Amino acid sequence: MERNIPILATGSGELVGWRDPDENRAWIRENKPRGLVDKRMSVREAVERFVPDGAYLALGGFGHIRTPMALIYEIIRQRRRGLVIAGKTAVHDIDLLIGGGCVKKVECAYAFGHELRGLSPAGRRAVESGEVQVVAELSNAAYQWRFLAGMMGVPFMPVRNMAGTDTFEKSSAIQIKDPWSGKPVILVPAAIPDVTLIHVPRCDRYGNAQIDGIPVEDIELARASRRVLLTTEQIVDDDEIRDHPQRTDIPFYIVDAVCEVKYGAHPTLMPYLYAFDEPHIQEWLQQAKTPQGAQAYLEKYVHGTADFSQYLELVGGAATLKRLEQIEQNKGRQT
Amino acid sequence: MERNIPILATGSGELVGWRDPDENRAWIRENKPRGLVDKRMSVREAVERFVPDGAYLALGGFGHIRTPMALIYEIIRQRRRGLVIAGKTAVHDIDLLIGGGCVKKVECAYAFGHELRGLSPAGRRAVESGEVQVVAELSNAAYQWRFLAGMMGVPFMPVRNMAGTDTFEKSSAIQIKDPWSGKPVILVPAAIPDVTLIHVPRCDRYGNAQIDGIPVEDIELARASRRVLLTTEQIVDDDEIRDHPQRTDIPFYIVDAVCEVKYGAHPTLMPYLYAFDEPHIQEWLQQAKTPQGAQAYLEKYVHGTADFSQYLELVGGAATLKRLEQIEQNKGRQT
Amino acid sequence: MIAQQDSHKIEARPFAKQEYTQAELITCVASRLLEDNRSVLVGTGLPMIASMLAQRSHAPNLLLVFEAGGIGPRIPELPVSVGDSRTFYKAVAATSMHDVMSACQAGYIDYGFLGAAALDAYGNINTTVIGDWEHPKVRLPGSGGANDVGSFCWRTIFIMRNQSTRTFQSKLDFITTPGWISGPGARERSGLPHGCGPYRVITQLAVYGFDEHTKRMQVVSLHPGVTLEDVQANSEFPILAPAHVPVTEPPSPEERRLLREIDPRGIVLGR
Amino acid sequence: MIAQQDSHKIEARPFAKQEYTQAELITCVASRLLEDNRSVLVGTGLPMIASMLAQRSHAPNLLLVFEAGGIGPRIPELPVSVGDSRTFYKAVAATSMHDVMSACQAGYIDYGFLGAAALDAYGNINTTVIGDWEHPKVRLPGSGGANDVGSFCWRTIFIMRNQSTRTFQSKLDFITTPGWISGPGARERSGLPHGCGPYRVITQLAVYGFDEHTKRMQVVSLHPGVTLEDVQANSEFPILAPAHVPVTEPPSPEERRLLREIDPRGIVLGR
Repeated sequence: MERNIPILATGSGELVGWRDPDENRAWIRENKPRGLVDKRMSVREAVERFVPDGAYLALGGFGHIRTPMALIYEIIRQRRRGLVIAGKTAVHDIDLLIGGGCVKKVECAYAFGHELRGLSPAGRRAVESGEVQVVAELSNAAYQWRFLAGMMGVPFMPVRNMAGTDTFEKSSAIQIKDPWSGKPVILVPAAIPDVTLIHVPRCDRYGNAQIDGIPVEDIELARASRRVLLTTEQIVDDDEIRDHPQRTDIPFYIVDAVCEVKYGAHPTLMPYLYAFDEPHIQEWLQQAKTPQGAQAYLEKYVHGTADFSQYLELVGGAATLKRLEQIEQNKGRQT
Repeated sequence: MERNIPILATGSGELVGWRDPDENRAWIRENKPRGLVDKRMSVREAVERFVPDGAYLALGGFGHIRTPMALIYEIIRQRRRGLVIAGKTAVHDIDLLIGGGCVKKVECAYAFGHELRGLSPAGRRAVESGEVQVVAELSNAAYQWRFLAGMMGVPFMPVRNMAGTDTFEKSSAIQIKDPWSGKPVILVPAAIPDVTLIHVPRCDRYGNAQIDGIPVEDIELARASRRVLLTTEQIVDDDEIRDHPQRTDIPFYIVDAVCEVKYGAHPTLMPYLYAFDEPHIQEWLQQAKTPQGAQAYLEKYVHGTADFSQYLELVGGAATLKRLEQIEQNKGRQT
Repeated sequence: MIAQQDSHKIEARPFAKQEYTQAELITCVASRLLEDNRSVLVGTGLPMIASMLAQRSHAPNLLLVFEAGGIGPRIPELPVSVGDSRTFYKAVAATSMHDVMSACQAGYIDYGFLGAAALDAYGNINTTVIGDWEHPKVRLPGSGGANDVGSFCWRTIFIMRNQSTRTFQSKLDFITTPGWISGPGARERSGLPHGCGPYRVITQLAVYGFDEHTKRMQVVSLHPGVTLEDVQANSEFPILAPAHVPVTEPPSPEERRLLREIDPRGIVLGR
Repeated sequence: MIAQQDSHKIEARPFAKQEYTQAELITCVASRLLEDNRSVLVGTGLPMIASMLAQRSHAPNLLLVFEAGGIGPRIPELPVSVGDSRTFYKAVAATSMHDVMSACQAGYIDYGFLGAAALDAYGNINTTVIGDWEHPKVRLPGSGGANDVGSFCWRTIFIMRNQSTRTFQSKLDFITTPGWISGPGARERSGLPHGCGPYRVITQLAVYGFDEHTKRMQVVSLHPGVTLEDVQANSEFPILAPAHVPVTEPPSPEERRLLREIDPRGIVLGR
């Protein structure tokens, strides 16, 4: 074997969220709870305590699926500024945060789009005007594996995508010669979000959380993050969690706050529980076409409401929510 | 960033089971089934078709837990020779294979021991006499992460253990300077077993398998392996698997053979189903103290039986198995 | 997610005098490319419908995989996101992006679908930005899973419903996802997995493949009523063509019946 | 698994005229080291009992983690393997080695237990081979999870029930698992995580720590009736000692009662 491994190429993107593994180990030792502590608190308190201006923030779920909306609205309500967002299939979440003026930078795997629903007016406008800066590019898989490296406490993860593209050139990755195969391989740096927000169907007061359906990348993302704030449809007794320990996707020592918020993913889809609120999503997409419209939406639904329960009343309350439950639950989907 | 990454140290252990990721991708494209194919077959046929002499073999489960004994006995019965064993908490499994004369080389994280039950007479004797060669050392976590790299189709995985020890020196890993932190970091090469044997509580005819309790490292190991042979307590209809898709630990396209073998982990423990057969394990440990004793055991229980059902009769049949079920199931353990 | 930025602009534009729509034709062509007993990483929109059509016609044992974690579902109705609950309904596994992307990287996935704002002669695509990256004219969503599909899947199929000189570009503003990059061997030299890459491009005008020797785009078949001149007039780069160019087989009545079954409300296909 | 090769040699050797056994004393000492609201990676045997004792006395909120995937169980009875069903009975999570070892590597685990065939003055241990690696006199099981424990856990506690010149060695035949390697800064220079390492060694004779300046073993307390001469006579390497050496606190009646509750049949503790 040779004495040196050549570095073949270096991405020019900004290095977002990387931390020295030893520095992060020391932080974890000092700051993460290893005992069972009751972490129940209000969404307001969770955001006040754990989401500072300028934080590197990641959002759980996927696009319009299981998005932690109650926490997102609260961040807007508390007028956080200068956030750096992990654009890992960031869709409705990032669009509202940008509309709310909370965001300064984005590292982009997928953002500024709503899948089939089209582009994001608010997000696009902010980037095109320079209000929000995209500081690096990468792919969905590459972002996920940045979190895997963060979870594992290692400085990087080898990947075989992105080579030969501007996506790599604008990433924070490097390409080296694999010492075994002699072929080029890319190393993506670990990513350690300051704060991650995740909405789950159930957890206990300590934060032992179970997700129904696909966890997407929340297993790795949560473990990679310094602070993890959970909203949950329901807080259950820990005996209920312990009856099915294999179903636990996020263990308590990863978690910093537990907020019970039924319908906390509205207007996004909560698998097995409630469907997208399509008219409400469309209302945002229409309103967001102009800065004034976006502001009007936020004034009405976020700043104009004291908390998520007032918001739920405003979007139609029990009748709307019942309808969304019926759509999702009557389609013959299993639990 | 510098132009080169220094290689700081290189382990002298034999490189076991590494394959060029592209060569393995091509093999997978050609050989792994992507359609639902009925893979049910007898244990005899599975071993005949998929376990050649000299194969690099890994065993699922952990020590005396969920060990794929029916397949192991069959390999001994068919007198396979020259196997290279992944010593990833290899306990009763490897001890019998060594006793049966099937093994030539071992890469060792943990082998030749039975945890609290003591050292393995057969395994130790074979290594000390030179009959079996230990070709490399590593740790449990490092082996697991070799499989993670294999599963991911990347050539290596960074780790932060093993540094400063003879375990590293006798491994196939290398140590480089991390380009981000500037600190030393170890790269373990991917491992791709030729064949992996796993015992599960249930799967369908296509190989969609669910494990109850801890999967240990079987999720990564199965995905890293070229051939995966499953024994299962029960073959269920695929509708039953599809009712709980989140419980699937091993999807069908990873699997090559499905063999229904109730009590297929005997005399090891099958979580929630049956306990260790402690007297039988002790019988092996006593007999294995001499080469003659080990041969007598194998003549009686393996070569002297045509298949696993005859073996089960010989170890006490229904009465023994009922007792083991009661021990495991009456201790108040949950499903 | 698989970038499908164009697929929201869904219009029901029937071909002149023909009974089928553009969307139907494209979907049928895509569907026929998918062989039985193979796997496909599915996006929303037309790729989803094409995959379901393949399953209901010639490829009942086609494995559908979604990047967010759904594997082998029995799709009850059209998903609107590659992560929504329909993508893991009665699935053989509901797992993670790590698991699915690892399977892709390891070589388990045969087909992948991509759409794009723009594409070049080598099948490289741009879904990131129009104009300068630092100061974009139009900011698009970025790679999503597109770079992963283009890097990992054995055969990538592009669906571009709006072929024009604006979308078939000589030089992309940004290469989000690798096609054949700059020609034969370029993928391998760059470090991408060997032996995989762009396979077909399906537009409203024609079906394209890539020349074996140059890896540049060439016509495979022209849709009914379309000429080579039409094709070339709607591309900034020259498109190769063999001596004899066949006509794309239109959707059969059975295919159209199945399409209506799959998308009864015309959500994606229009009507 | 955590190497505990010595722990199968279980004998009930009561100390002269004392009511408690060696095993009980060692277990109680180990238990008292475990602080509440911390986490411990648990092996079978004495470490298991020590951790359970800590939970039932001063550290009810101690988190027990098993390398095979069990996290925070309510142990119904003594497990015989770190993977058996008792290690994830009513656990908060039943997960994988990847998950647990990642948590260790990331810094979530405070304590780890190790046993060994031999140990040196820096707390390096050998569980791989006696004699030459290529041609061993005695082949031992290898690292198992020991190297992982010794590399990742913030504080490693060693239990060695058979301290002698054969087990406390000047030079190990094989360094399986890192202690302080060769002194201050050696772990960091070698590439191991910073700020963690050997914490205590508990034998049948005494409790040891490591000198801050040299990282060599030094006496923390002598078990009742044991002298510094006894300690030194049972070690190949010199053992440091402070001016005043306290006597190890014997098991209290309450601790002994709890031990009988935890291991009623004396499977590990003997009787």
